[in-house]
Formats: sequence, structure tokens, C-alpha cells
Amino acid sequence: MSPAILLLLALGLGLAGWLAARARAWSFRRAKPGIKLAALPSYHAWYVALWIAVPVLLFVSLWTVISPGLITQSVLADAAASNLPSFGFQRQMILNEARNVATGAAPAVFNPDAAALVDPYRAAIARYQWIGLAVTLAIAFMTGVWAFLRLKPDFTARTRVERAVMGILLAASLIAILTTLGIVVSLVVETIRFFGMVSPLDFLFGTHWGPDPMANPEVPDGSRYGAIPLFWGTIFIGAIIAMIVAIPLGLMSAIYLTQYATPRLRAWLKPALEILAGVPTVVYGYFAALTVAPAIRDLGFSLGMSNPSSESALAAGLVMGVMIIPFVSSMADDSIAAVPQAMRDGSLAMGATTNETIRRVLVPAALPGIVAGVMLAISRAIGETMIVVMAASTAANLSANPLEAMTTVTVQIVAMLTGEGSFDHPATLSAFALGFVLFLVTLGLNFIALRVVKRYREAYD
Amino acid sequence: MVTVVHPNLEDTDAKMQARDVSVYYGDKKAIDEVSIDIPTKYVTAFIGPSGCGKSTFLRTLNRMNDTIPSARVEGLIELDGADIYRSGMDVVQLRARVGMVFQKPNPFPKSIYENIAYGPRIHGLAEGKDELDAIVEKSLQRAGLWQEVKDRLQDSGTALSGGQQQRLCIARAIAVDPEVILMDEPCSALDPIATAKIEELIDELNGSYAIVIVTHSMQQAARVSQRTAFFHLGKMVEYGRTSDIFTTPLEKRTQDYITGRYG
Amino acid sequence: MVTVVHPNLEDTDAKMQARDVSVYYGDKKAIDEVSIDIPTKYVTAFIGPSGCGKSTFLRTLNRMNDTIPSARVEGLIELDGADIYRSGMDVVQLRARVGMVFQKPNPFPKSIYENIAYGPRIHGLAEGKDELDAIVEKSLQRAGLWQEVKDRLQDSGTALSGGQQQRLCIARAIAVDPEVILMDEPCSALDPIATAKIEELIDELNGSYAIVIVTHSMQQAARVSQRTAFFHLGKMVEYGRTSDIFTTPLEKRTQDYITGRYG
Amino acid sequence: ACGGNGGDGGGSRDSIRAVGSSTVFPFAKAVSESFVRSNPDFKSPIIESIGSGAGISEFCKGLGPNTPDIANASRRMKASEFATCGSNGVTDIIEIQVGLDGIALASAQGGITMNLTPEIVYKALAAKPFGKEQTTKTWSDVDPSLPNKPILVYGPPSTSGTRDALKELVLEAGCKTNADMKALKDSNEDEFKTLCTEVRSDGLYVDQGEQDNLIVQKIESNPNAVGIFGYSYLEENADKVQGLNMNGVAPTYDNIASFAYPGARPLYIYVKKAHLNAIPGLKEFLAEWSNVWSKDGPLAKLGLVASPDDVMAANAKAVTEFTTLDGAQLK
Amino acid sequence: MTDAAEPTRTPTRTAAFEKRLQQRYAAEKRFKALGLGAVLFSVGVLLFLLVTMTINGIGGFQRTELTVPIDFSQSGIAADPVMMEQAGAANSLKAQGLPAVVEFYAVKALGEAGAEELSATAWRDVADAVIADPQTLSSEVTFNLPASADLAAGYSGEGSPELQALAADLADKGVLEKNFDTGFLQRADATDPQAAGIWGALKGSILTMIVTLLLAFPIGVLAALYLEEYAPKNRWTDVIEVSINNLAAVPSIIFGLLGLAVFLWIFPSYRSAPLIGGMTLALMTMPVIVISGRNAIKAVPPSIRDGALAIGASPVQVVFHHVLPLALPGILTGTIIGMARALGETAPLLMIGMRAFVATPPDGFTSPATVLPVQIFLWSDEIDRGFVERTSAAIIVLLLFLLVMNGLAIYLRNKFEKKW
Ligand SMILES: Nc1ncnc2c1ncn2[C@@H]1O[C@H](COP(=O)(O)OP(=O)(O)OP(=O)(O)O)[C@@H](O)[C@H]1O
Ligand SMILES: Nc1ncnc2c1ncn2[C@@H]1O[C@H](COP(=O)(O)OP(=O)(O)OP(=O)(O)O)[C@@H](O)[C@H]1O
Ligand SMILES: [Mg+2]
Ligand SMILES: [Mg+2]
Ligand SMILES: O=P([O-])([O-])[O-]
Repeated sequence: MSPAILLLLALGLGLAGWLAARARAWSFRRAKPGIKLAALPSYHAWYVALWIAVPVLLFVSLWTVISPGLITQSVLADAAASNLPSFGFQRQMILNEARNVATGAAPAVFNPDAAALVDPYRAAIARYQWIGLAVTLAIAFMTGVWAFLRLKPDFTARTRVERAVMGILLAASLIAILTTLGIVVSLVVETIRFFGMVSPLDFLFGTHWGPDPMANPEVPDGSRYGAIPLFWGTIFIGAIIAMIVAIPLGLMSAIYLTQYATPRLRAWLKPALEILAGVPTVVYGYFAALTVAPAIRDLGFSLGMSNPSSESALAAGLVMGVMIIPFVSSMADDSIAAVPQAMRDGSLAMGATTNETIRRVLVPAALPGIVAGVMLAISRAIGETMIVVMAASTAANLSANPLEAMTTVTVQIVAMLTGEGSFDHPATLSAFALGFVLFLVTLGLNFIALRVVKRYREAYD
Repeated sequence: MVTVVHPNLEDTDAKMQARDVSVYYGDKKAIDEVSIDIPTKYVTAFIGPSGCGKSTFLRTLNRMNDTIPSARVEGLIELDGADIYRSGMDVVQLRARVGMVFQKPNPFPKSIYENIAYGPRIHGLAEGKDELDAIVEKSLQRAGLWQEVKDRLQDSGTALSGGQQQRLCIARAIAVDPEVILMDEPCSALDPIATAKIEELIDELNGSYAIVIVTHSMQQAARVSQRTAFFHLGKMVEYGRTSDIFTTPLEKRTQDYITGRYG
Repeated sequence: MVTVVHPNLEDTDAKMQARDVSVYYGDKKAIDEVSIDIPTKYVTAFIGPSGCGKSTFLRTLNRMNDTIPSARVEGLIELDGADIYRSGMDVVQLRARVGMVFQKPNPFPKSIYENIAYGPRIHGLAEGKDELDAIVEKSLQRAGLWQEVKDRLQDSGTALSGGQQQRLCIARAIAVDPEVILMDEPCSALDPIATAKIEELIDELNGSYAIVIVTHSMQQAARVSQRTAFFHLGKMVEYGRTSDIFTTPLEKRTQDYITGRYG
Repeated sequence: ACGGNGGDGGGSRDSIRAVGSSTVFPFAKAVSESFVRSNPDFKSPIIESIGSGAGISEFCKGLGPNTPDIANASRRMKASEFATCGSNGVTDIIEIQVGLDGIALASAQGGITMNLTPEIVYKALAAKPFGKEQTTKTWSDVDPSLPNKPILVYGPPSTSGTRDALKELVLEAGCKTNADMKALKDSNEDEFKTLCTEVRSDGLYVDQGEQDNLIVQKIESNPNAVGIFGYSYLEENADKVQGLNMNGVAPTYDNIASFAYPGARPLYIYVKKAHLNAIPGLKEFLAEWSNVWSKDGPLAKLGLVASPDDVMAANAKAVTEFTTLDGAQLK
Repeated sequence: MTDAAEPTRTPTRTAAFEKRLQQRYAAEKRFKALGLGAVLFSVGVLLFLLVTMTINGIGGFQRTELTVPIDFSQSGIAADPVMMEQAGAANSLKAQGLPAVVEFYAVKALGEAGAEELSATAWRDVADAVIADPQTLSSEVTFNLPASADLAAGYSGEGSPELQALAADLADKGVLEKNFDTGFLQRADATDPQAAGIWGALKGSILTMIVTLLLAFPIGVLAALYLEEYAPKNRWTDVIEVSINNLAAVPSIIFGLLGLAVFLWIFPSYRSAPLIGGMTLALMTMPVIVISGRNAIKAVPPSIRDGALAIGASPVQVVFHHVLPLALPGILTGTIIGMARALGETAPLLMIGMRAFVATPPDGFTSPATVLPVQIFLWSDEIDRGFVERTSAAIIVLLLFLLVMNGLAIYLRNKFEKKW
């Protein structure tokens, strides 16, 4: 029986329990008019419904896992299965095909061997369907009756149901921890494997990056895994070039929007900035690769360079900077808004002009928040992938010339992992080590930044 | 005119003159046709129950309510005979001439020195470091703060106590050499000892500047001011010598307020 | 015990009894060993200067301060002789029996009907729509709001005027048929006319419910209550018949407060 | 990575998966499209371009739904790879040569033109030409007759068959022009391989990932750059890029078909026989290849050079009879 | 504010002060202009981007087609309606020589050279038309068939001079033109830009987003409720809070690594499937929903909670009857923004294989698929001029979706802002 049907069954049984329990609770009332139930009838109903639905759901999930195996076993026991090929995968495929036909998932068999198995499959499926159904009903009945018998006028059903609800809420918030753990574990495990092949010193301090995915994984060459050029490229593009664009423009935008723009103008310009923030990075990447990079190359020629790169760090950095503008602007906006009005009034009352007030009072006062915002922006920029994948290079250069090609950590992660990740080669695993470094760095930046912002906001409250 | 002006109020030089001033926040009238002369040589106190418009009116005097988009001023306000709301009026200059001290001390999050030096610097009042140092010292001295802070001018202004902060704000206002100083409940965030210091300071400054002080404490008004205006529901109800207002109020509302019947 | 209880206070049925109740916010003691009987048939007023702990004490009576994580209650509070802080006490039941009306009217942003019907619904007080309709009508009538809103029960509760909203909140509290009604400055956000209506309402409800009202207006306390407790700095200073407290206060602090010396 | 058929994780798969060469990729895509339109009952094959080497290594991981059915390769499978396959249970492999391709060296239309030889290419690209330090920066450093333009070559990464072909057909050939190196081949094969096939890593040779398209884009925008990619891309983009002569021979269809151009090489697909019955449509997919690979077929339009007639006939047979590959034939 | 240059200003201070004042006002003006410049630059980039994409993209919604009249009554091809219902219909038509018929009429209408440049799969369009309506076989019908990519390029003024000339020639004859390509929104990826469509990727995106929404929304809302309303203040809840705040800032590619290392390890056979993509993006979106959800919940005034508690509602009832309904608009706004971000996300999906070439739209959550942004990425690598236009067209489709989503979020926010 398909899980969907069992699911519906569970819900149906739950509903039945719900209705029965509610009727029961009402009957207490009718039996003794004026009696005050400890909980509303609907809570009695939910109590019983949960007691039915949860065990049934547990059983159903268990059953969907084990019943295919049971079915297959009983089919294999059938005479028609005796001449199946011995090779596991092919046999599995034939069985699957037969099962698909038997369950109606496929119209007909491709493989004649499978045809003979369709009927045994049908029989087995039907048999186990009945078994599953019977067990489901039995469970529902037992738990349902047990819960039902506990209903009394003074039964505190609400507290119990609410406890279940709280459990669900708690479980939902634990997913966040699980995710973080999942990230850390998946990164750490593979990173440790990588460092088993390549020394962390080579990785962190080497200056030559050129993993060879075809090299023999048994004899990894540590000298090919020096990640310094990647770190440099990442910092150069994300933390230097992009920030040179994003910080002044973002800050000035925030200042203009909060201090100068009329409400009408702001009503138009702010959403425009928000849209800029909502443009997917792949579009920026396309824009960088198609429009900005060639323009920068032409610029390189006009500067007399003999051979400017068409995937210069500058192109990726500039576009990334534009992408970050709205982010910096909104962070700066928040920080400036957090400076008490009294500061602004104090300065204006001294006869300062608006820009003097902004430059000498508001911005210095908001500085911790702005710096934290910039840190978040940097963490965003160095983790950004698509722009650099599309517009930066894969060549690991250690250079300070923005017109040269450079690569970044994220570009290399994508390069090493697109396609088949075979988890036993240092080239593939290096992506996880890079990811781990990236994770740690962005985590550090975020952590500090969030702390600063929080402490600093509290200071003015 | 709705205001009762005490008859035995002698004529003095008026530093500022308000004539039929009304202030609106959007559609709401917060000040209703107030006319008053701010004398050059005295301390004028604005008193009245909360929300009666004291702060609002005070802020019209140096156009600080320009910063509130919804605020709108009608009527005439003159400083030395020149309309401060005329088009072409230079607000920056106006505010340099009409200083302001706020209810909650609001030193800039900079050093004490920088707090004072800020005004002279933006207005270019000092040439060179020495002059600036001199201005800072003089202002702090006038504000009675010099002795307390002279050894720690580089400490942050926010590190001072509340009373010291407020005196710092007064020193800051003095530093740009204003002609009028407006104070909006300058002591309401302070303890009695700090309050006493500020009152002392106001006494000292009296005569050098035209001073307007908003206060919710009648005792304070009685102590520091020579003129008192009583506001009620956006109107100026009564105006006169402080001693007259407190001893022989002419209006029932004033009397009720002074005797604590409402507020 | 620190409280002075007026000697000629006759014994009445006590609906609630507090014995040596102290309340802490973290380390700070906000209520200090207060003992009081809340009579079944009268209106009891809590008066005292701001911050003296009136609201805090009121909220201990229906355990609304459970919602403040730092709050901690010591001592004994009984409702009909049963400790309301005992473990196993069902707070939900307690609050259904001890209703509360807040300083600022806080109707739910739902229809007027739903505002009233919410309580009976979650407590299962009505079977079917008819009964519920009846409860809603009765509650609104008791709160003196029926005439004004009967034609627009589906309008939002927030669309009413402040005074109507407050009466709606009282109706909402009545709808779950409580035994005690606690009111924390129910009129402080209202104009005099709305205040008068609420006071009238309290008069009408008096006798059917044990009512406790916190107020900062001595006039109001005098008008609506039969018992008054005066709080000061977390202590209950004096307790007695309202008429006695206002005419012959036994404690100096009470007298000072009543004559407007502080507060 | 997960073993066996236990539970749902092993699951089944009902669409064909082919991974590997970026050179074969456009042809495989076209065949897949054609296959889907002719056989709407089957699901669309999933084709990924990850390079011949990576494709074969993935292919050889084992049998089952989690491994690909087909490896596309722009070079022949190596004996070592065949052995790995065998040790993982992938023993019956059908090898199908689907056509020919040449590695073309090309520049933008109107860009740099040179008459190259394997020796020049070797000297310009080797990490250590003839065991000496790589010092060349411009083409004229390599050979004075060449233009004085900086060396900038976009080429295939080490996972690709094109790179292998570059090594074998061009670099090694160029390397062997030196007698010492030729001698080295017999004395120390490993050393020879390193010196002759290792590509410089100082940024003048840019390894462009598995995207021959990108290489075309890059050289199109840079008249001084040289790209190395499959002939099919040259043919596809004839309006944008021009082939560079090698030994005086231009990379054209005919020169490749006749093996006159030094970079000519066959393209293959490798199929797991064990999957033939298991994956619906796999047989039909192979048949589709043979339907379209002829000289005037749709693949030719995409730049595939058809195999010589005899080879084509033999492979057409392999497609219908599923003859398996004999490891002994491989190098 | 007053104008500095106004001459009526009476000098009241020293001349130096006056002069300085002029400079200060000039500085003020410059500063303001700088600020406006910064905003206008950003808006300008946005407009430039949108305009470029639109100009390029218009072509992407079109297809270069050749007009070929075919007289089936002469063709000898037969089709009985029953057979046409079946799957192999196209093959049967092929076997009956339909491609040859098409070619014959193409040569007739376009000449040898022109017929060469009919797309290799053009006959399939004819077959589709015949299958849709077998009656066509008895009449003469004029088809607009796709031209080859080369001829399309030639028509756009690119490619070899010969083809450009041929295209001009055919266009003069009125048999070559660009038409709106309805198929673009119905087909999946293809090698030939003339045959490529966006529906496969769009459907992949939709399926992926469904999974993301179904996972991230309930989990995010429940977690937000727990943290904001019930969580005791202790180390555990601190850990949860810190993890959520940090997750919101973790680079998306790291989520891709997680998906690759965890989800694909558990479900290896669902590589490239929307199910895995949706799960990965859900983890990324959940923190966004939690954070915006918490803010929305925080904005519900405590007086509402007090009111409900005071008539005896339990904490769970307070939340589900009052807080949640009131916070819902805010939560939805956050959800839409989070979903919009997920919809535009590319990098994590590259990690889990959603970049394979699949020629048909996915037919379920577990069948291999690609998504819009990945499709854009893949097409952007194609050199063919046709793909440049298709890429821009795909970007327009994606941006339209995002604009609608963001617009909806802004609308919701404005509509429900400050209700209290
Ligand atoms: N920014 C504003 N927007 C709208 N109304 C305002 C604003 N500021 C003040 N008001 C209103 O204007 C009236 C006068 O306010 P104002 O602050 O001047 O009173 P006040 O006498 O200073 O009171 P307080 O003693 O409490 O400071 C009040 O009703 C107040 O609500
Ligand atoms: N949530 C809280 N946390 C900490 N301290 C509190 C809290 N609520 C009240 N307090 C403190 O407890 C003391 C008593 O406060 P309470 O609100 O009970 O006074 P009150 O008599 O109701 O004053 P008011 O007339 O202003 O309402 C005050 O000092 C107050 O600051
Ligand atoms: Mg004020
Ligand atoms: Mg209170
Ligand atoms: O991708 P390749 O064809 O070069 O292996």
C-alpha cells in the first residue's frame, strides 16, 4: 500500500478518534448538566486523535521501510523467480520493473524476465497490504481505546495536548542546531580526511595551487595544494575591490536616503535599492561576464597593457561591490537610525549644517554599527559564488594587479565539486577544506559583527 | 490676545519678539497665537502642565522644529528686529546665535575637548590650536566645569555624570558665543545637587545672555527667572514678572496650576 | 506587620487573603510583606505614589506576574481558602476566576462579538451559538455597552473609542463569569466623561464581584471604593474603610500623600 | 558512496545517466534530445560534462543505480582504468567509437596567426621544456619566426581527454624531437612523462575547466590568446575563431578524417553491459547514436567527424550485438 | 531649508564668518549631491541591467522561422487517428518518410540552400502538428518551421557572410522571419538555441520551491514561536539563537556542501532531484523565516497577550489564537523574501548536480531537473548568439518572478505595517 494511502488512513483514523472523543466529552456534560469539564471537548478530541495518529504514523513509516523487503523476499521465494540473473543490480532492476508494473507505476514491462514476476508481485503486495492494514488498524484501535478510556470530566486533556504542541515547537527549533551541526560535521569529516592526505601547513601556507584530479590519490602532492593564492584572490576581490565600491556608495546612499531624501523620493528609491538586493547573483555574474569584463579589458588595452585579462579581478570585484551596495546601505541605515535623535538635535542646535552633523556626529557615533555592517558585508562578499564563478578566473595568481586574473575559494569549491565528487581524492576533498576555512572565517566575522551591533544598540537604549 | 500681561511689567530691551505665533503639527495646533518679548538681560521661564506646548514654542525660537517635517509655524518671530522665518534667513547662523540646551544631556560621543571645540570649529571661530584651546577653557570655566575636567579633557564626554554632562552641554552652547540660550527642562534628568549647580550657573550667565528656560518645577522658575510665562493647552495664559506671577496670579488657571490643582 | 489597619474595620467575608506577600524582580524587592483581605462584596482601592508596587501586588493576585521571568513571589495568597501558588494549581482556571482589566484598553483586534465570545469559548461556557449570543449580550449589557454597539457587533473592537474599549475589556472579563475583578488604573487613559461611565459601571458591578482597583486619583478611590489600602515604597502602609482613610489617616505618610505633599 | 541495494537509499533509477567528456557532451546532448523525441516513453537521459578522466573514474566505481551507465570519453580507456573497472565489478564494457575529433589550436578571427609545430607548442607550454627552466613569455621567445605576442593559452584541465590528447599527440611528439628526451623515454619512462607532458603553471597556460565553450568565449574576446579544444567547437564557431595550422596542416574536417592533422583522435562512449537490461531505454539510446553519427547526419552538423566507413560499420555492429571490450587491446 | 546664496541675509558676524558660511553651504551642497549620486548610481546600475536584459531578451522570446507550405494530399503519408493517439506516432510518421516530404517542400519553397538551413528537427514540428490533428494530412498547410541556429545568427547579422546573404535573400522573399516563440515557455533545454525552452527549468524551480516552502515555512514559524514566546533564557536557547543567526549569514555554497555530503550520502539516487535541492534550500531559507518571524512576533503588543492571559487563555492558546494570526503578515513577508532568495540561488544547487542536461521537463520531485538560475548559468556558457538571447530571456522570466515576489512582500509589509 502506498505511503500516501497509509498516511490518509492515519489521518482518517485520527479524525475518527477525534470525533468519538469529542462526542464522549460532550456526553459527560449532558449526563450531568452544569458539570464543568477540566478541558474543552475539543481538547479531549485532540488528545485521542494524537494518540491514534502518532503511533500509526510511526508504524507507517516503519512499515514503508520494511515492507518492500518483505514483499521482495516473498516474491523471490516464488518459483517464477528462480531463473532471475544472479547479478544483484540487474536482478534488482527486474524486480523493480515488475513491482512498478504491479503497482501501476509503469504501464508495461521492458524486460520479459520481469513479466513473469508481475503476478507474484501483485499477490505479495496485496498480502502485505492486508497485513499492514490490519496492524495499522490494530494499533489505532489499541492506542485509541486506551486514550479514550482515560477521558473523564476532570481529565486535564488540554495540558497534555499542549505539552505535545510544545514538544513539536521545541523540535522545530532544534533543527537549527542540527543544521549547524550537519554543516560542521560534514565539513570537518572531509577536511580531516583531506588533511590526512595533504599537510595543513602545505595547504594553509603554500603559494602554489594546482590540484590534479587525475593524479593518483595514493600519493598526493602537497605542493599542489597551497591555498594562499585563493585566499588572496578572495580577499582582493571580495574584501578590497568590492568594498572600495560598496562602502562609499552604500554609506552615501544610506545617508542620502535617511537624512536628505524627501519622504516621496525615499518611497521610490528605497524599493529600488531593495530590488537591487533581490537580483539573483547569477544575473550579476552574467552581467559581469558579458558586459563589465569586456569593458574592463578594453580599458586595460587603452591603458597600454599588452594583454589584459578578460576575467580580471576588477570585473568580478566591481560587480560584487554593486551587489553589496544595498546590503551596506541597509546596515548603515540601521546604525544611523539607532543614533539617538538627541545627538542630531544637539549638533543642529549648535548651528551645524546637515552634512557637518552627519560627518562629525552621526557617522562617528554610528561607527561601531557601520563597521559591523561592513564586516557582515565582507563575509557576504567572500562567500559569494556565482559572480566569481562566472566572471573571475580559475587561475590561481598571486598578484596585486586588479586587471589580472585571479581565483577565489568559492570558485575552486565549485570547480572541484561540479560533476562527480569522488570522495577519495584530495582534489575533491580540498573543496571541503576550503569550505571549512570559508565557514570559519564568515562565522567569525558574523559572530563578532552581530555582537558589536547588539552591544552597541543596547548602549543607546 | 488671550494672554494676560501683568500691568506693572516695565519695558525692557527685547532680544526676541514673538507676535501671534501659532505652531501646527500636521493639522493639530500645538501653539495658539502666542505673543511675547524675550528680554535681553533677564532669564525668562516657561511653565505649564505637560503637553501645553512649552517645548514646541521654545524650539520655534531657533527653528529647531524645522527638523520635524510635520511642524509648521505661523506668525512673526524676530531676533533683533529681523524675522527669523523670512525666506533667505540663514538657519545655521540663527542657531549659532540662539543656542539650545536639551532636557536630557546629549554630549557627543567624543572627548570633552572635542565636544566644546566642535562648534567653534565648524563655525571657524578659532584660528589655530591655541585660540581653540582658549575658547574651550573659557567655555568650560563659564560653565563651572573647568576645575572638574581640566585634567581629563580627552576623556569621553559620555563618561561624565549627568550633571556634568548637562554643564558640558551648556559649555558647548556657550562656546559658539550665542546671544540667546534656550534651555528645555535642563534639570529634569538631574538629581537635586546637580540641579543646584545648574541653577547657580544660570544665575551667573544671567545678564550676559538672554536666557529662556522651560521648567516643570515652579520652585525652579521662582528661583532662577525674572520673567515667567504660563502656558496652558497651547495658549500663553499669563506673562509677567516672576514674583508677580507666583504671588498675585491674575488668571484662575494660573492660580490653580501654581497651587497644584492640576498638572 | 508594618501595616496599620484601622481599628473599626468590621470583619467581612474575605474572597482573597494575602499573608506576608513579598515580590521580587530579580534581586529587587518590589513588595515587602504585604498582608490584606480582599472582601467579597466591596470595592477595594489600592492607592500610592508611582512605583510603590500597586500594579505588582495586583498582578500577584491572578498570577499575571508569572509572565515576567524575573518576578518571584513569597508568602501566601489564597482564593476561597486555597493557596493559588501551590504546585498543581491550574493558572488558567485561576485567571478565569480572577479577571483583570488593564490600564490601557487592550481589546483584541477582532470583532466586538469575538472579543467577548473568546473567553466563554475557550472555557467551554456556552453550548451552541445561542448560548454564546446570550452571554455576549449579557456581558455587554452589564458593561453598559450594549446600547452603543448592538448594531455593530461585527465591527472591530479597536474601532471603538477609548472609553468604549475599556468597557469592552470589562465586558470581556465579565463574560467568563469571574469571582474577582482586578482593575489596574482602568481610567488613566480616559477622558473625564469616559471615566465617569467606568466609575458608574464599577458601582453597578459592586456586590456581584469582589473588585480591586488601582488608581492614582484619590478622588476616584474615594468615589468608587469602600476599602482603601495605601502603598508606599513596596509596603502597605495603611488599610481601612475608604472613608476612614481619607478623613482620619493614622499614618503620617498616608496623610502627606492624601494632602498632596508628594506623589 | 553508499553501498548496495539495501533499503530505499539504493533505490532504482529509470533514466539513463551519462557522464564524462566535454568534447562528447554536445553530441551526447543532441543524441539525448533526439532519443527523447523518438521515444517519448522513456525518460530523458541525464548528461553531465565532467571530463573524460573523471567520467571514466566515476563509471568504474561499480555497478548499480548510483553509478553512471555510460562514460563519454574523448580518448580511449586506459588499461589501468579498465583494471580498476574490473576490480569494482564492471567487467563487461561495451566500447563504441562514435566518431572522430581533433584537438584544435585556435585563435579569434582576426587574431594571432601562427604556423605551429608540436615542438613549438611543447616549448611554449611545458613546465620544464627539455628539462630546463621555462622562461618563455612571448611566442617569439619560443621561436623567433613567431609574432612577438605574449603567450596566453586557454586549455583543457587535467580531468579531460582533450588534455590527454594534447599530451599524447602534441606535447610528447614535440618533446621527442629532442634526442635526449627520446632516450629518456626508454631509460626512465616516468621522468619522461613528467618532463614531456607536465604543463606550465605560471598563469600563461590557463586551465579553463570543463567548458570548451568558455575557452571559445575567452579567445574570442582576446585576439592574442590561443585556445585548445575539440575540433567540433572550432567548426561550430567558425565565424568567431580560426584554426591554427600544425605542421602546415589546417584543422579541417578532411584533414582530421584523414589523420593528416596531428591532433586527430577518436571519440568513444563506454557502456555497462550489465545495465542494458536494467535501465529502460539504454539499448534504444545506443541505437540512436548509430542513427545520427553518419557523415551527413545531424551530429556532423555539430562538428563531429564521422569515423571511417569500416570503423563505423564495426561500431554499428557493437551497438546491436553488445560485444564487450577486451582489456588486452588497451594501452 | 533656506537657500545659502540668498542675498537678503543680513551679515551679523565677521566677514570671515560670512565667507566661511558660504563655503560651508557649498560643502553641504556637494555632500548632498554626492549622496544623491550614490543612490542614483545604484539605481542606474539596476536600470542599465534591466534594460540590457530586456533588449537582449526580447530576441530570446522569438524564433527565426522559415515558411514552408506542405501539400500533404500528395505526400502519400497516412495516419489513422487511433494510431496518432499512441506514443510511437512520431516514429511511424518518420518511417513513412515525413522528413523527406518536409525536405521536398522545403527545397520547393526555399531552394536548395535554404532547405539546408532548416533545423534538423524541423520535421518533428510538422509531425507534432499532424499528431495533434490528423486531418492536416488531407490538405495543404503552411508551416513556420525553425531555421537552423546558423541561419538564425545570419538573420541577426552575425556569422558567415554567405549565411547573412542567404538570410537576407530569404527574408526578402518573405519566407524568413522572427516570430514569437510560444514554445519557449513550453519546452525544456536543448542543444540548439532555436529549440531550447525554459519550461523544464521553470518546472524544476517550482518543484524545488514547493519542497523548500513545505519544509522551511512550518519549521521556521514553529521555531520562531518557540524562541520568541516560550524559550526559557538558558544556555540551550542561546545556542539555538546563535546558530540561527549564524546560519542566516553562512555562505550559500556551504549549504551546497552540506547537501552534497549529507543528503546525497543518504539518498544517492536522488542526485539532481528537486527533492534534494528543495531540502538544501530549505535549510538556507529557514533561518530567514525564523528571524523575520521573530521580529513579526515581537511586534505584536504584549497587551494583547496580557488581555488573553487574563481571561484564562493558556500560553499555547494565546499564541495560536492571537499572536500567530497577528504576526502572520510579517511572517509571510519574511517567508516571501526568503523564498525569493532561494529561487535565485545557484551555487548550492550546482553542488548537488542540478546542472545536468535534461531534455525533458522533470515529472516529479525525484526526477532529475535543473532550475531557472542554473539554466541561466549553463546557457551563459554557450557561445551561440541564440543562447545569449535565450539567456537574457530566461533572466527576464526569473526577474519577473522575483519582482512579483518582492513586490508582494513590500505590499504586505506596507499594508500591515504598524497596525497598533
Ligand atoms: N513631533 C510631534 N508631532 C506631533 N505632535 C507633537 C510633536 N511634538 C509634540 N507634539 C504635541 O504637541 C503638544 C505640545 O507638546 P510639547 O512637547 O511642546 O509640550 P510640553 O509643554 O513641552 O510638554 P512636556 O512638559 O511634557 O515636555 C503636545 O500635545 C504634543 O503631543
Ligand atoms: N518587570 C519588572 N522588572 C523589574 N522591575 C519592575 C518590573 N515591573 C515593575 N518593576 C519595579 O517594581 C516597582 C513597583 O512597580 P509597579 O509597576 O508595581 O508600581 P506602581 O505602583 O504600579 O506604579 P505606577 O503608579 O507607576 O503604575 C517599581 O520600582 C518598578 O520599577
Ligand atoms: Mg517639553
Ligand atoms: Mg502601575
Ligand atoms: O572533456 P574532454 O572531452 O576533454 O575529456
